[in-house]
Amino acid sequence: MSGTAINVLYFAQVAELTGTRLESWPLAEPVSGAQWLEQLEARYPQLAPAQRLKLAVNQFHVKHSVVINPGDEVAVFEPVTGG
Amino acid sequence: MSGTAINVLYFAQVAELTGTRLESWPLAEPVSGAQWLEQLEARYPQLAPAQRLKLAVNQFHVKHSVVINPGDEVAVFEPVTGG
Amino acid sequence: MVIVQTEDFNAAELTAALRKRHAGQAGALVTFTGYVRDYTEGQGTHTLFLEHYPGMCEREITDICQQAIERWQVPEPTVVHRVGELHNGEQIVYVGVASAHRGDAFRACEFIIDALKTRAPFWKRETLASGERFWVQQRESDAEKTAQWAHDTPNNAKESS
Amino acid sequence: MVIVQTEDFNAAELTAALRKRHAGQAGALVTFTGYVRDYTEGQGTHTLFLEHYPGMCEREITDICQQAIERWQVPEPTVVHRVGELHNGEQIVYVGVASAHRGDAFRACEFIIDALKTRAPFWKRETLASGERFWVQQRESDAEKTAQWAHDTPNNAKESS
Repeated sequence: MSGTAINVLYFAQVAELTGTRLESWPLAEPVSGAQWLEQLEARYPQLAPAQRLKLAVNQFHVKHSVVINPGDEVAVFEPVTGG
Repeated sequence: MSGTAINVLYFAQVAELTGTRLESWPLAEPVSGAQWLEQLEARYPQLAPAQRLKLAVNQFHVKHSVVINPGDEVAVFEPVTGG
Repeated sequence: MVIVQTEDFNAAELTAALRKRHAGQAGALVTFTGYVRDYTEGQGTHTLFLEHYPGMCEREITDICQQAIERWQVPEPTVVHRVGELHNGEQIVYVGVASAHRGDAFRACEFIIDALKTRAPFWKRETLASGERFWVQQRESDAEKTAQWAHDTPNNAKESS
Repeated sequence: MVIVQTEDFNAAELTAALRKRHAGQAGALVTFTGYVRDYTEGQGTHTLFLEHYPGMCEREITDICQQAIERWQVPEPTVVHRVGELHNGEQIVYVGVASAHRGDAFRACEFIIDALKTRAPFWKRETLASGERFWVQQRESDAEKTAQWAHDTPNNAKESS
């Protein structure tokens, strides 16, 4: 994948707090998950502390040490509660 | 319970070997399970070695050290294979 | 509920009845169903005949269920066991356990079927396609499993909910 | 077989289909069914809304099933999970596992539901009779259970057949 942005998906409580479920997020250079969560919190202070949130990149669970690249699909959510 | 006999029930392979499923067995005095199994083998040599068989007295599994009393219902069988 | 019968059973109806008995209490339901299969590899089991000790059978299974109720947080389980002549692929036994805690439902259900296999007075006679008949022998692994339940402590048995 | 759907499911039909897929191989069949229950004691759950991440959900559950297949002697399991609005007492999830070895069927079935609860991207929102709404929090015990599966060795997990 490539591009100059990432697609960000918000779920459940996170989507309620951001008021959106999907947005394109400009990203020209790779960034770590932890760094990106800082940017997310700057944009949506109501998510603080954002470091508590879980990430999936391209539909796989990832740690915050992951590298997010332009073109990625990034999902943000609280711990899952299915079953 | 009382009496001068026990009711003996044979199941599955044991019943096939004895050729009967139920018989009244004269018993005037208490006897241990192990001793009674010796008597059983004397009567039905085809069951040898009878000490391998399992006993239930009055519908409860028992060890061969059990005391069998006149009036008891005694069942003789190989290890169970249900389920 | 413990039933020993010659007729086939409807697992869905048994499960629905179990749900109804424990409505609201139980978010988890675990069932075990056992079927006649090809016991003798390559020989093809033709028929299975299940003999039992009436009275003692029901008492032993009821006692096993009572032990499960005392050991885990489960309301009264349902156990149905068939006897008589059964054919390849037919259902033999059903164990249904409801619980508010899924771990308890899994543990109790497995305990019941393991205990049933070594304690309930049933005996299987197999008839092969060739006409050869024999009484099935108890598997050592079944006796070992039952013994293991006696040693399992809450820690290593994963009994937490 | 992994299905995520809004419609209710018929557990009996799912079990019958699973049997059909693995006919002859499997003498043991274990099912887990999860139901909506009163999560908040005394409050009475009015409705439950299940949100999910389409695509990732199916992939995660398929991956969980694949892990079960590699770890135990079980053919392909069946998992059905509902999403959308559900009411008290309704079915949420079904996990069905067949096996030639009942211990494997129990282990694989429990592993799948435990893993699903911590890995599959579903989120539950509860609405009480009072109208109060909140997102259900993941239970620590669920995370602990999943962690435990990673540590279980064949010995202490009772994996023998």
